[in-house]
Amino acid sequence: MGLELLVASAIGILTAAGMYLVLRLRTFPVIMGMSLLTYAVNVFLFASGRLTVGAPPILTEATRYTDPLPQALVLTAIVISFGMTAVVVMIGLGAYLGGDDDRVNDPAAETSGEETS
Amino acid sequence: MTRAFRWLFPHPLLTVLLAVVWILLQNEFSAGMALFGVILGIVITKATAIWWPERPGGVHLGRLFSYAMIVLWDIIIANIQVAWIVLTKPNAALKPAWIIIPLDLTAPEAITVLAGTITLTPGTVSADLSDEGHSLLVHVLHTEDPDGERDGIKDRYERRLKEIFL
Amino acid sequence: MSLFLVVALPFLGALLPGLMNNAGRQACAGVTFTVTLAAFIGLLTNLPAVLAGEVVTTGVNWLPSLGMNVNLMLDGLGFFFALLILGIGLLIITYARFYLSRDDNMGEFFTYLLLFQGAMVGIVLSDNILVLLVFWELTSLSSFLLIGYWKHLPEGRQGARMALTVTGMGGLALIGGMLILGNIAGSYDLSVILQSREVIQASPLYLPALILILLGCFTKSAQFPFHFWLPHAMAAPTPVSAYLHSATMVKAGIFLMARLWPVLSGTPEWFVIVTSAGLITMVLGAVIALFKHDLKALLAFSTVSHLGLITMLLGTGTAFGAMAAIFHILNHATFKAALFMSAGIVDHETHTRDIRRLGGLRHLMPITFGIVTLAALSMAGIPLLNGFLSKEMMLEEAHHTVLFGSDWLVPTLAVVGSLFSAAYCFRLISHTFLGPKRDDYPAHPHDPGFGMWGPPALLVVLVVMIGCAPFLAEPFVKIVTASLLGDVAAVPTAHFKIWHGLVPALYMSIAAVIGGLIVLALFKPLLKAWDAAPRPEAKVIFEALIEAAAALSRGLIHGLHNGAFSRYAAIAAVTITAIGYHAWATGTVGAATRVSQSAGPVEIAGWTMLVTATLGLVFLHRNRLLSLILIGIVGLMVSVGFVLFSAPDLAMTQITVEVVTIILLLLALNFLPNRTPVESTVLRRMRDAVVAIAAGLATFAMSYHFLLRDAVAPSISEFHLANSYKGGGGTNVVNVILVDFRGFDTFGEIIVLGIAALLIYALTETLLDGPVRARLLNRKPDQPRAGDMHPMMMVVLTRVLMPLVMLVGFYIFWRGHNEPGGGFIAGLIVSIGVVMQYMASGFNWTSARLRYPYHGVIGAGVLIAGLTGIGSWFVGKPFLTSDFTYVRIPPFEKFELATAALFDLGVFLAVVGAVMLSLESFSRLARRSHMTENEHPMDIDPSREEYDPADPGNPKREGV
Amino acid sequence: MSFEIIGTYLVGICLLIGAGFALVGTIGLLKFNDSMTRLHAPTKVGTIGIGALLLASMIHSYVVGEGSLHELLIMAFLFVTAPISANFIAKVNIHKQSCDAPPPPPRDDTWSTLNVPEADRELAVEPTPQL
Amino acid sequence: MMHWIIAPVILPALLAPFIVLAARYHFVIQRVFSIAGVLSLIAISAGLAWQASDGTVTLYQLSDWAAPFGIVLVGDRLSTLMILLTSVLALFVLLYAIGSNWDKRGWHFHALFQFQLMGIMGAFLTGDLFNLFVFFEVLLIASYGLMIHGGGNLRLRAGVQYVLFNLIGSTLFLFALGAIYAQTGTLNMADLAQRVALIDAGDTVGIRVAAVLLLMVFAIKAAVVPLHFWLPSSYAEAPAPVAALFAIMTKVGAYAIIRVYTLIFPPELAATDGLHSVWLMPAALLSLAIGMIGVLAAKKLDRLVAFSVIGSMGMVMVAIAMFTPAGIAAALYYIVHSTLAAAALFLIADLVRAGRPSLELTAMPSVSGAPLTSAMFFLAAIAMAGLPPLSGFIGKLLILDAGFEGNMAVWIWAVVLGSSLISVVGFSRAGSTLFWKAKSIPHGDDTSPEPAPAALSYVAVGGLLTLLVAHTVFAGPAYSYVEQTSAQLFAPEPYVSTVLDTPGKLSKPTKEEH
Amino acid sequence: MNAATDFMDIAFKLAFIGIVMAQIMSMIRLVIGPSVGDRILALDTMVVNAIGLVVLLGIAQGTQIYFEATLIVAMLGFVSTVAYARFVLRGDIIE
Ligand code: NA
Ligand code: NA
Repeated sequence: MGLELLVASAIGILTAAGMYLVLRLRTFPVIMGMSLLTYAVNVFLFASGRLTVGAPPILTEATRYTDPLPQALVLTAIVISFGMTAVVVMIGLGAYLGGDDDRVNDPAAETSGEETS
Repeated sequence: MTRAFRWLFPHPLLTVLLAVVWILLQNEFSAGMALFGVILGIVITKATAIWWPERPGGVHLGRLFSYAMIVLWDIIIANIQVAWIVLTKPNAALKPAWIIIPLDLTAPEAITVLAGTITLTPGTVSADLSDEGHSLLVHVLHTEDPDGERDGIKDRYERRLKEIFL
Repeated sequence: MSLFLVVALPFLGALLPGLMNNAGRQACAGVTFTVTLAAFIGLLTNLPAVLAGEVVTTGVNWLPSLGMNVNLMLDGLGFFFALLILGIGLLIITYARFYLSRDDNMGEFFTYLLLFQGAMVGIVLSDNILVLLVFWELTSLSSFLLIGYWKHLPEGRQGARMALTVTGMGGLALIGGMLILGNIAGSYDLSVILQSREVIQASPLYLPALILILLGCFTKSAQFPFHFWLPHAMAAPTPVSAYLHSATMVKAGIFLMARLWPVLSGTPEWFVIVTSAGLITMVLGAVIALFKHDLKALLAFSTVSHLGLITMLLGTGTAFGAMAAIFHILNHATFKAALFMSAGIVDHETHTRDIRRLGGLRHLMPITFGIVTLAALSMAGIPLLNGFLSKEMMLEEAHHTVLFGSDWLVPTLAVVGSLFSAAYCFRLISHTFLGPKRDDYPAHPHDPGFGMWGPPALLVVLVVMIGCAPFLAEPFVKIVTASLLGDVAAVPTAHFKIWHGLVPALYMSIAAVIGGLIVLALFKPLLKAWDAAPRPEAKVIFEALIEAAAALSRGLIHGLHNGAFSRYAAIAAVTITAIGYHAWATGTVGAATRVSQSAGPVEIAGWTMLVTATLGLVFLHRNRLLSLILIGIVGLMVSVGFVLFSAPDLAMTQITVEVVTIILLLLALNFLPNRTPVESTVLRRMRDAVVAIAAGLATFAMSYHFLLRDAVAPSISEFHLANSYKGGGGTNVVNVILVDFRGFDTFGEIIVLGIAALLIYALTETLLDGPVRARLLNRKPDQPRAGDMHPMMMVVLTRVLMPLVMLVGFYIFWRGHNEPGGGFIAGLIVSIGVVMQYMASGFNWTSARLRYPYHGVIGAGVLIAGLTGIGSWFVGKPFLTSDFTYVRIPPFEKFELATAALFDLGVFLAVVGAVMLSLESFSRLARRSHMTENEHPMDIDPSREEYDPADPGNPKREGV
Repeated sequence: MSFEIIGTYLVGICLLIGAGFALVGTIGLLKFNDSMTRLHAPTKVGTIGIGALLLASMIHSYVVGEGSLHELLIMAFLFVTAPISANFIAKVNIHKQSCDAPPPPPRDDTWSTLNVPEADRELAVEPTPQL
Repeated sequence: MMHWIIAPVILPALLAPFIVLAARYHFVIQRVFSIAGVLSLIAISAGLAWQASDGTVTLYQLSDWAAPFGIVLVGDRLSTLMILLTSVLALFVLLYAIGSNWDKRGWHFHALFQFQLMGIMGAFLTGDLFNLFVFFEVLLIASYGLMIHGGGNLRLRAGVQYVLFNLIGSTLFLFALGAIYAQTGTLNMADLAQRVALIDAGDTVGIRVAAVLLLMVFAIKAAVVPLHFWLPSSYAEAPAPVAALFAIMTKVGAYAIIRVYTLIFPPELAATDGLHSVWLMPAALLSLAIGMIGVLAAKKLDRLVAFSVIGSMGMVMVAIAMFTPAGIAAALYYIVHSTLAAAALFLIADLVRAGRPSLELTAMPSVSGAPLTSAMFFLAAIAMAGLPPLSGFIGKLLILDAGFEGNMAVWIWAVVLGSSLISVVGFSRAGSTLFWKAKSIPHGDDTSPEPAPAALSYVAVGGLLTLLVAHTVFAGPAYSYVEQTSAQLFAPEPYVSTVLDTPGKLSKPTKEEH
Repeated sequence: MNAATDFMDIAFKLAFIGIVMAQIMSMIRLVIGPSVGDRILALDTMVVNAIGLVVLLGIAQGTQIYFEATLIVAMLGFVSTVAYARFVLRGDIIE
C-alpha cells in the first residue's frame, strides 16, 4: 500500500463524510460537515506539493526539502476557515436564539411559496 | 527594599521557574539567554499576577525536593503495580473503593499538590473535594483495606506537605 | 429647424408640465401646447424641402461601434406622420385642458403626453432602426403610463399592463427582426437598408426577420390576433384614446410597414401574411364594433378594423394599394380623432358612454351631433366625405387582389367589412343622437364650450374639405406615397376623384352602405344572436394566460427555491461533481511520473484512526458533544499527518486552531440542543450518501492522480527555498513565505480574522439589544449543572501554567522566523493561555481584573501590520518589502531584527484580539439574569475561613 | 562499551518501557468495566509511558550528539496536568452518575460536584441519554 | 515607485481598523471618515483607470519580490474599470446607508463596509490566484457581517445559508487551487498562462479538472444557475444598502471568469478545449430565464429584485460565454449597467419599505414620498428589464448583436428576448400593484403617517439613476472603452510580459525558462 | 555498535507498534463509551499517545524540529480535556 493511496483515500473519505453531513438538516451537523470538508481540502492543498517524509522546510545543511509553498497556503487556509467557522457558528447561534430552532432550511423562503399568495 | 522586591517579584518562585523553562526551551545555555529568561520571568509574572492576587506563604524548598523524590519513587513503583493489576487481575477480582481523606491542609496550593500526588501514585485518583474543602474524595483501584490506604496517604504525603507549605 | 430640435422639443418640454404642476392647469396646458406648437412649426419649416422631394437628414454618433447612431431623416412619409402627430397633438392638448377634471394631476398627464409625442416623432423621423426601436419602446412605456393614468381604476391598471405586455412582446420581436435586418444589410441605417431590397429578400434570414418585424407591427397596430389589447386601452382618459389609440401610436405599426415597404413587400410571404392579417382584422373589428355598447369600445374596434384595412392595402404590395393606404391613414386620422373627442364630450356631459342609455341627444347637443354625424358618415364611406374616397380606392384595390388563388375572397371580405363598418357608423349616429329625448341621462347634457368642440370641429372641416375637393389632398398624398415607394415602384398616375364612373368599386360601396342600413334595421335580433353565440373573450383569455404564466413561474421558482439548504447544497455538489467528471472524461490521462512511497504501520494506523473517527462522526453525529470529540481526533490525526509529512508549522497551527475551534463550538453548544433529531427519511439519507460518495470518489481520484504525477514545470517554491535566508532573513521557509514572499496573503488573512471577531461582536450586541435578550437572561440549562464552578485545583494549576503558556507563546513567536512557529501560532497559544484562566476562575472574574480592549488589540494588530508594510514606502520599496539586520547588545547574543517580525507582531495581536473578542462575545451571551460575579478566583478555599470568618462570598451558595 | 553503545541500549530499553506502559495503560482503559476504574490506567500508566519515550528521545539526542533537555518540559507538563485532567473526568463521572455514588464527606454537607445549584434540581434529573 | 495602485486596498484596510479603534462610539466621525475614504477611492480609481486607458499595464510587486515568486497587483483596463465602478457604487450606497440611518442599526457598519471594499478592490487588482482566494475571503466575511447587520431572525436564517453556501464555494476554490498548483507549480496568473500552454496533450485531465473547478467557483460567485441558490434569500434579507453594494459582488465572479478564461485558459487553448463551451452558455441562458421568471413569480419586492440580479447576471454570463471580443465587450458594458441598476432597485425597494409594513406585493395604502419613489422605480425597472431608452436596452442590443454569429444564436436571441418580456410583465405587475393599486386603498384611521425617507436617500438613488442615464447617453465612449478593454484581454502578451519580465528582489530580468 | 543499533531498531519498531495499538484501543473505547467521562478519557489518552508518536517520529528522523509541536499538543490536550469536562459539568465552559 502506498502513502499516496492512503492520503488520497483519506481526502476522499473526509470529503464524502463532510458532504454527507453538509446535507443534514440542522446547523450543527452541517458545520461539522464543513469542518470535515475543510480538512479534506487542506490535506488536498497540502498534497499539491506532493508527499515528502522527513524533510521539513527549515533550512539546515540538508539538501532535500519538502515543498514549502503549499504549507504556507494551507496555513493561510486554516486560519481563514477558522474565522469562517467562528462566524458561521455565531450566526447559526443567533438564528437559533431568535427562532428556537436550529434548522438550516430557511422558513422565509418556504413560506413565500405557500402562505402569501 | 522589601516593597521593591515584592513589587518586582510578586511570585519569585514562578519567576525562577519561568527563567528555567526559558533556558530549557532554548535547549542551550548562555548567560545572555538566562538573563533574558529572568527578564521574561519578571515581565510575565508581573503581567499575570493580577490573577494570582494572594501571596502564598513560604515553601520549604529542601523538604519539597525530598518530597518530590519520594513521589517519583512511588510513581515508578505504583506504575508497575497498576500495570500488573491491569494485565493479570480479572475485572471480577478487582475491589475498587471510595475513600475519604479528612484534610488538615488548608492552603489551596498544598491541597492541590496533595491531590496531584494522590493521583500520580499507587492505584488512587483524587476525584473530588467536599463543598467546604475539608475532605478529599479518592478512588482506589484495588484495595482490601480502605482505611489503611487513607492513613497511608495522610502519613506519607499530607504530613510532609504540612511541613513544606509554611 | 433642425430635426433634432423637432424630436427633442417634446422630450425637453416634458419636464415642464411636471415641474409646473403647482402653477395651475392653464399653465400646464399652455406650456404643453407651446412646446408642441414650436415643434410643429419647426417641422413645417422643413416643408419646402419635403415638397421639393428632398430628404432632410441629420445625425450624431451615439454608439458607432454598434451602428447605433441618432440619425434622423425627414422625407414625405416621415413628414406626413409627424404632421399628424404634432397637428392632432395640438388639438388633443387643447381638448384635454378642458376634459380633465380638477382632481386629475395635469402636470403628470401632460408630461406623459409629451414623452409620448416625442417618442412618436422620433419613430417617424428615425433614420437608424436601432434608434427607431428606442422610440418605439418609449411609446409603449408612455402609453403604459397614460393608460394607467387613473391609477385607482382597476381597468386602467389592467389595460395598461395588457397593452405593455402585448406591445412589449411585439417590441422585443421587433428588436430581433431589426437586428437581423441590419445584419443582413450591413447597417442599421434605414437609408442603407432601403437600398438593399435584393440582398434582404434573397437572404435566408428574410423570413425570420419579416415575421419578427411584422409581429412588432401587428401588435402595435392591433392586428389580428393581437387586436384585443386596444379596446382595453380605452380605460385611458379620452384624449389619450383619441391621440394614442386612434390617431398616432397604433399607426406606428402601419408606419413601420410603410417605411420598410420597399424592402420587405412584394414577396409572397409578405403578401399572404400582411394581406390576410389585414383582411381578418378589418372584418372582425367591424363586426365586433357593431355590437359594442360602450362608445369608446365601438370606436376602438372600428379603429382596429380600419387599421386592418390599411394593413391589407399595404399587404397587396402594389403602388396603388400603398397610395390608398396613405390616403386612408390621413382620412382615418381626421374622422376618428374627431369621433373620439366627440365620444369624450358625450361622456363628459352625460356621464355615460353606454349607447343603450343614450339616444335623442341631437336635441340637447346639436353641435356635437353635427360633428359626429359628419365624421361617422365619412367613416361609413358616404360620398362627399373623405372616408368615401379612400374606401373606394380600397375596394378598387381589393377587386384586383387574388389571395390563395381566389379572386373573390378579398373583394367579398372587403365588402363585408365595409358593410359592417357602415352599420356601426349608422348605429352610432342613430342610437346616440336620434330617437326621442330621454329623461334618465345620468347628467343633464348640453353642448360643451368651444374649447372642447372646437378641435373635433376643425377636424370635421378637414373631413368635408377633402371629401369635396380631393384634389387638394392629392399632391400631398402623392409626395408621401412617392417617398414610401422609394425606387421600387412609381407613384400611380390615377387622380383622386369623387366620381370614377360606374366601376366595380362603386357597386361594392353601394352594396356596403345598403347592407349597413339593413343590418342596422335588424340590429335587435342580430344582437340577440351575437349575445347568445359563444365567443372567446380576449381579455379573459389574456388575463388567464398571464395568471397561468405567473402561477407557473411561481410554481417553478418557489418549488425550486424552497429554502432547503440541503437541497441547494446537493444540487451544487452534483453539478460540480458532474461537470468535473465531464472535464475528466473528455481529457487524456498520462502515465504516472512519480513512484508511490510505501506506507508503514504508523501511516496505516493513523489512516485507520482518521477514517474511524470520520466515519464515527457520520454515524454518531446526532450526539453533538461526541461529534465534537470525534472531530478533535480527526484534527489530531491530521496534525500528526502534517508532522509525518514534514510540516511542523502546519501541525502546530492545525492543533491550536482545532482547540480554539472546539472551545468556540462548546461555547455555542451550550445554547444549542445537545442532540440532533432524526428528521430525514431513509431514502433521503441514501440519496445524500450517494451524492456524498460521488463527491468523495471525485476528490479521491483527483488527489491520487496528482500525487503520482509531477507538475509541468518546477515549482516556484524552489526560488523560495533558495532565497528565504538570503532575501528574507529566515530559515523557516514557510514562515518567510508567510511574512515576506506572500506577506500580502497574510495581511488579508489577519483581516479576515479581525472581521470575524468584529462580526461576532456586532452580532452579539445586536442580539443583546433585541428580543433575544430577555430569553437569554431567563434561559434555563437543559441539564442540571454540577456544583463547583471554579475548582480549586484548576485555579491553582492555572496560576503556574498560564504564565508558562505565555512564555511558550513568546518563544514560539520569537523563533518563528527560523524554526517552526510564528505570530499566528503564538497568538493562538497566548489566547489559549487566557482561556485557561477563564475556565479556571470564570470569565467575569478574570476580565474584571484585566480587561483588554480587544477591539483595540485587533485594530492595533492590523494597523501595525499595515503600517509595517507602508514603512517600506519611505525607502522607495513596495508595500511589505522586508528588511533585516543582525545586532548584538551585550550581554545578549547576536539576534536578528527584521521588519517581518514587526509584521508578525501585527499578526500576533490581530489573532489574540480576534480570538478573545469572540470568546468575550460568547461569554456575554451566556450571562443569565441571576448571575452575579464571583468575588474569589475559586469557589472552595478552606484557607479563607482562617483570615475571613464572616465570608460574604460563602462558597456554599451556588451561582455566586 | 562506549557511551554511544550504552546510550543506544538505553534508548531501546526506554522505548520498550515507554511503549509498553502506554500500551498497558490503554489496555486498562479498554479492559476495566467501570468508568472510575478505567480512569486509573491511562492517567498514570500512560503518563509514565510517554515519560519513558521522552527520556528515550533525550538520551538519543545525546547519543547523536546534539544533546537536548527540553523533553523535560513536556514531561513536566504532562505530570502536572494529568492529575487535573483525571480530577475533571472523575467529576464528570460523579456528576453523570456513571460510577457508584461516593459516601458523604464527614465534615461537610456534600461533595462539591454534587452540590447542584438549587435552580437546576427541578430539571429532569432522570438519567439523561448516555452520551 | 508608484504606490497608487495598492491604495485602493490599503486605504480601506487601514481606515477600517482606525474607525474601530478611534471612532467606535462616534457616529459622525465614522461617517465622515467613511465618506472621505470612498471619495478618495473614487479619485484614486479614476486616476488609475485614466492611467490604464492608453493600454498601460501597471505592475506592483508586493514585498519587492518579482512574479511569480511574490504576489503582484496588476492594473490594466479591466481591473481599473472594475475598481472605479466599485468605488462609485460605494459612494452612493454609503450615502444611502447614512441617509436612511441603516448604518446605525447595528455595530461596525462602516468598518465592515471598508473591509468589504478592500476585499473587492483586492480581488480586482491581484495578479495571483491564491491571493484572489484571500481577497474573496475578505470580501465574503465582510459581506457576512454586512448581510446580518441589524439582526432579525429571518435575516440570520438567510445569513446562515449564505455563509454555508459560500463556505462550500471557498472549499471548492481551494480544491481548484490545489489542482492548479499540483499541475503547474505556480500561482501567478501570467505565469500560469505560460505554463498551461506547456501541458502535454497526452495528460490533460489534471488541468481540465482544475480549470472547470475554478470556473465553478466563479460561477457560484456570479450566481449562475444551478449554483445560484445562495442569492435570493440573502440578497432579499440583507439590509438595503448592503444588498445594493452586493450588486458588485456577483460581478467579482464575472470578472474572475473573464480574467482567467481569457488569460490562463483562453478559448483557443487545446488542453482545455470543449469545457465551458459545452455548458456555460446553456447555464447562462438558464440563469437569465430563471432570474426573469423569478421576477414574475416574486411575491415580495426584495425577492423580485434579487431574482432580477440573477437574471442580469445571466445576461452578463451569456455575453461572457461567447468568449469573443465583442461578447466580452458587451458583457463589460452590461456589467456596469446592471451593477448600477440592481443597486438602485435594492435602494428603491427600501424606500418603498419605508412606508409599508412589508414588501409583500399586495396593495397597501400609499405613503408619503410615493410619487418620487414610484418614478424612480419606473426608471430602474426600465433599466433592469432592458427597455429603452436606458442602458439595459443598449446592453441587450450589444449582446444580441455579439451573439449573432455563433451557433447558439437562436437560443441566445430567444431567451434574451423572451426573458425580457417576462421581466417586463413581472416589473409592471409589481409596480402597478405597489404604486397604482395603492391609490385605490383608503388610508386606515389608525395608521399614523410614516415620515418620508430622508432627502439624502433620494439623492443616493437619484445619483445611481443619473449614472445609468449617463451610461446611456455616453454609450459610445463607454462602449469604445470596454471594446478596447476586451481587445486588451484577447491580446494578453503585454500583460504577461509586464508581470513576468519585471525584475524584483534577488531576481534578474530573465524570462522563465521552461 | 551494530548490536545496539539493531536492538534499538527492533525496540523502535515495537514501540511504534505498541503506541499504534494503544491508539487503536483508545479509539475503540472512545467509540463505545459508554459514559461521557470514558470518552473524554479516551480522547485524553489519545492525545498523550499522539505525543508519544510524534516523539518517536522525531527520534526516527533524528530531528528536534517537532519539539514545539509536541509541547503544544501536550498543552492543548490538557486544555481540551478540561473544556470537554467543563462543558459536561457546567454547560458554559468559561462562566
Ligand atoms: Na495515585
Ligand atoms: Na446544549
